[in-house]
Amino acid sequence: MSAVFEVLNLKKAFSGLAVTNDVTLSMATGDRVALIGPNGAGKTTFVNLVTGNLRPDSGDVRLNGETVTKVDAIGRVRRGLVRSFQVTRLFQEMTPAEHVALAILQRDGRAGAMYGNFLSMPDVMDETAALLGTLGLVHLLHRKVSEIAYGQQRLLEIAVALALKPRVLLLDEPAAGVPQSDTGRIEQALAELPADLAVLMIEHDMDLVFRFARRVIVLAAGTIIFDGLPADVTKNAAVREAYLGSYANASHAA
Amino acid sequence: MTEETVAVTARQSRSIGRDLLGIGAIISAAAIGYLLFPDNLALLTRIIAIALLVLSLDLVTGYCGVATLGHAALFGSGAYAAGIISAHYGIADPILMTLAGIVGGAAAGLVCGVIILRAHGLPQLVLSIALIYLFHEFANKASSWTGGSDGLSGISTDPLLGMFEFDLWGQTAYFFGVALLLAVLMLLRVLVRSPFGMLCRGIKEDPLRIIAMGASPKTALIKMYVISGAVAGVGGALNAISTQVVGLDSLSFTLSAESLVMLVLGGGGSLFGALTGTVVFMLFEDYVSAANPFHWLTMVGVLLIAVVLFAPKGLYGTAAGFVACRREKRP
Amino acid sequence: MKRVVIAAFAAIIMGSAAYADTIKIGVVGPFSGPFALQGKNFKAGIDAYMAMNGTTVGDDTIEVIYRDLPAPDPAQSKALAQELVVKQRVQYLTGFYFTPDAMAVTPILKQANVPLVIMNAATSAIVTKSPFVVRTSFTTWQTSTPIAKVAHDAGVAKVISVVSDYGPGVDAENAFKAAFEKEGGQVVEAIRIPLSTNDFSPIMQRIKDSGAQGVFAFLPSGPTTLGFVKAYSENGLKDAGIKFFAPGDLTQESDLPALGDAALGIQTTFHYAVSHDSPENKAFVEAASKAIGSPAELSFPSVGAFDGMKVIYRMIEATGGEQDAEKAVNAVKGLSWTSPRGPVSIDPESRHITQNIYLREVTKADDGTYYNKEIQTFEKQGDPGLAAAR
Amino acid sequence: MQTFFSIAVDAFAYGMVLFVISIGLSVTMGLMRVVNLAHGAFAMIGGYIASYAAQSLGLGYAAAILLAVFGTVAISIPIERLLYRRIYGAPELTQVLMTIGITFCIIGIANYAFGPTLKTIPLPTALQGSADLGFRSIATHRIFAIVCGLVVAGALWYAIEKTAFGVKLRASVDNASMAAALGVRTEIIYAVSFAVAVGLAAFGGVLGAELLPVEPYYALRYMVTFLVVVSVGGAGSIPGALLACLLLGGIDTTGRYLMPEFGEFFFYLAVIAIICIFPRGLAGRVR
Repeated sequence: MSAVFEVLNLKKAFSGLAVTNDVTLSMATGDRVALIGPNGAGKTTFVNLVTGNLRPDSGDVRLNGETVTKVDAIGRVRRGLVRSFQVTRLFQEMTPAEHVALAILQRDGRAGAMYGNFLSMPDVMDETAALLGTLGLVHLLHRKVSEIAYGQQRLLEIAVALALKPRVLLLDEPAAGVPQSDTGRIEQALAELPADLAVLMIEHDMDLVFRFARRVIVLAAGTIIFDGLPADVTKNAAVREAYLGSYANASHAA
Repeated sequence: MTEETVAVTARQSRSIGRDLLGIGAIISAAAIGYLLFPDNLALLTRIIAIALLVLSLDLVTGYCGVATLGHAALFGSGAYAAGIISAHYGIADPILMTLAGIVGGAAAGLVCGVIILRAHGLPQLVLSIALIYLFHEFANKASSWTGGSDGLSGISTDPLLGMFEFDLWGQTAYFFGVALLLAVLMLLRVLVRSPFGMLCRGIKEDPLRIIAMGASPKTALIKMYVISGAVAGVGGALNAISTQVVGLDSLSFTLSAESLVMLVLGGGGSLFGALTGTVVFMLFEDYVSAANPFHWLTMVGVLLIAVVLFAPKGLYGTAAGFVACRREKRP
Repeated sequence: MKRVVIAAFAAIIMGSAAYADTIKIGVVGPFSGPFALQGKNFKAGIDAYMAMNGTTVGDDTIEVIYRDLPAPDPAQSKALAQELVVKQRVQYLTGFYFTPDAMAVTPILKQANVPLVIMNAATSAIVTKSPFVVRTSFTTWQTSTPIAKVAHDAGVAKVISVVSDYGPGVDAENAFKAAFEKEGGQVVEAIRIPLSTNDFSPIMQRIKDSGAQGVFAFLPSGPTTLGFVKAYSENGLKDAGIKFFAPGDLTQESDLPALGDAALGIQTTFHYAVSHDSPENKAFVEAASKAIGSPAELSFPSVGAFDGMKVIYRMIEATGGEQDAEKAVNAVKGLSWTSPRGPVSIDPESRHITQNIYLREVTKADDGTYYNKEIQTFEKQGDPGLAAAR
Repeated sequence: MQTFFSIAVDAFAYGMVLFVISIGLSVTMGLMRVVNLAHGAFAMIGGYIASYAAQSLGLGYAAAILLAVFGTVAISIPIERLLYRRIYGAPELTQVLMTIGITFCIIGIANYAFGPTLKTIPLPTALQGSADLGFRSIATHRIFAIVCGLVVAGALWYAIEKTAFGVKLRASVDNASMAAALGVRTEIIYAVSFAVAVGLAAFGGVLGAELLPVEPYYALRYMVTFLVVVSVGGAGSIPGALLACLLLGGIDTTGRYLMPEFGEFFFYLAVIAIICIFPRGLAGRVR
């Protein structure tokens, strides 16, 4: 199967310190990959390099076989690489319906239209309602985001990303900060993600990783130290060292 | 019919209802103004022209979050464009002059937008200040075209539609102004509710999120700047047509700052907030400056401080919030 | 019912005609803002005239309505004038400190049937814009022309001109240049500086480097003048013997205490000095000082306002209180009288005031105050600016 | 060559005067995050107090400066407590509205109390006249202004970078709630910083009065200049403000010497160019 998303020998250093060091990985349509790693492993930098918010020192990023290293963040989104944010970045004064509709209109190249209202565009409204329906948010269609619960905001993040119909979806800690009681809904949403989508999830919560991922990549000190099946990850010596080492230190400090 | 579509239809009819209410409110305000001050239509016409400027500022500041103290550049360019085609080329038809104002304002909007959007926050404010001074200085230098500091005089205006003279009593100018304001307002209502308007509100709240959606905040803002320029240009043209003179003050920092004060006073991010701010500020200024021409500035200062202390979202914003709050509480 | 309507109608018609017992005069000027001092002087001149000549003309009571226009703003000026004419029903418009404001009003005079008496605005061309304009102040050409002769007589052959880059500044430059070259002198350089200039040291350096023996300057009165004059003495130009020539705007009386010793010896030409020695001026200064409150604030716009009121009173007399702009203006064409500034007359053709221009020198009085001492008189000067424009 | 030195001297002197007046604004805007358009108004109050003290009370120059600084701070305390405290952390435009309102009120009061004429602050004989630099002369009070500017810059830099107060101030600015949790009394820190900024404004107002004369519209007339200088330097940075003052003073002075009729163009084009290249100001901190 051909790779829909590839990272080749990606390198980035901040004032001499290599934060992403020669990372190479490849994903195919339908992949469910979790990227994990201890604090400071360089996950955030990696995400920013992939989305185009940072320029790598060397290496390439490819989407559908096209090299997009020199393409800016907007261009990558338009080519099907979409991300969600670790801390929700939603428009507090706008409604879930507006969020999703805006994403749909933008995807279809209609967000620049200076007349008309999405409320009176049946196709947009239907798709919005359907998408929010699958995530169980349809009753909140017209509430302000600032008035809805955090767990629901996280779901809305996913909805906005899905509305863009991505080929590759980067989920940055989709369940971060959500109370335990609400994570079920999010897990369900993750399980129901479309099959024609490659998903790379950055996550801390190992329970979630094991339930969701069919492949796990471990990043430590900017390098990939493990790339394989979830079942094998805990047995790997390098991973144990990277994690337990840091936890041991942490518990000493505490 | 599903539950959702019922809700949507209800929503739409409510917003159309609000539109009609707004238009009705403006027409009745225009009528009341006409009846209350039948012999001070010049002031009312001027309020309309400035209201167009403040509306235009609202588009970039209230809806898109751009901080600018140089917005009169757009208004003044419109005024000079309308004035110059009349004074130098003898094109005296008010509608053509308005069109010239729109073109002039939009062109200035493009220039300002491209430059101002290069920075954010305080540096952005300062860029806008530098720009308005450049525009002002340029108009001062190009005195063979603009009349320099003496002002551009010699503007003549044909009767509107060949029938209505722009005369001393200013009725034609007033009704022309009201018509322009209504037309602009209706178009802007459509614009701010359109997908593009929604995109701009998104940019105001979080440009990075918009980028993550694959849209370019900069392109959208420049488009908005051009539209804003066209609106300000209508105001400038109205000013040129009704007063038959254009002065350097129409490209001044003072006018820019005043329009920003009016916008914040009324409450940015809503078209009626912009209108409220303009009308309240100009009428207040007119009243206190006539009552005490020597020390009225202090009164204006007190008004501004009072608004910040007691109506922090602006007059219209606070009033609308109050009404919404009451409605929520009602079972 | 019908009778009531007719009665009301008749009352309106009669009210607006011969039985008018209150005649309103609308004054537009800078009563607040950076130029408030000049507006205050308008009011002082008007109050002084009414205190000395009464508030009635014939059976008619005079009422003055003030409107504030803090900075040049022609659109606002026109709106105010319209309001005064249409709503307040003023029969006379007057005041106007800035040229663009006055220019903006000229198109409505004919339709409004209202004369405009300009108390300050000093660009020559205003009077040509409408036959209903009369000016009782001065023009920049009028006050800047004689100083060229003064410079020439002082043995100065090369002069550098420094003016603020706006209408009156350009007028002053042109006036001086025309007159000085006619005298046989040479203007080696003509510099126009932005109105907002704060630091004049580089300009002074430039003056020094130009090799001129004298400098002709025009700046609006206020902070810039102060900066310029101080820089002139601090940068050693005064000591280097570079002579300073200017029209009197630069040394207006209200700025002299601030200018202090830096201004001593500066020679300017102008139409009015508060120190002018005549019984008319003595009476005027007394009344105007009382009106303005603080005598140190008294300056030239007050006399323009005083004479403006004189002209308006004459107009009211001539028309018997009826609104007839043409008759009113015709009545003052050629009118001559002795103003606090000296003998003056209204030129019948241009409707601008013909007056003496005085050469004055800033001098320290015995009590330590500074004043403009008149040392030479150029009699019956008209406005050379109009001829130059043609 | 002589022309070059001559311009350089003028530029340096003008830049330093600008620096003394605007540095207080850099403190309020950069460190306290308040767009304080009333800064000029406080400088003006300082000027009026000094003028009154020197002219009517007959005090000496040094005493007049001291009275101006402390008098202005005393006047500003109730204003800070009643008004400014409400706009810390408020949106920029709200701050603009409030501080413009305060400026209007102060102008109106000054106009009413002191009249519209120019006020001067008589210089002591030691500062009158001019000093000879060999190739040209320069007014003595300008040399005094340069020295004062350097002293103020050094003292402020020391206070912010090297003292305990400076550490607390920077901590409060970066994260007010964190600083409060660590026991820093942010309210007091803010009040003191505000007083220092106002005191500097008053000091600058007095010192710069020879160049920017005191009159009621002082507060609005020079507001833009102060704002521009501070933003170009990068709000909150002492070296940035110094650099901006010298750079803009240099451009302004050179422009006025070489092509006075296009002086404004040079100045504002330079401002636009600098901000386009350094969108956070010359020494702006990345936020």
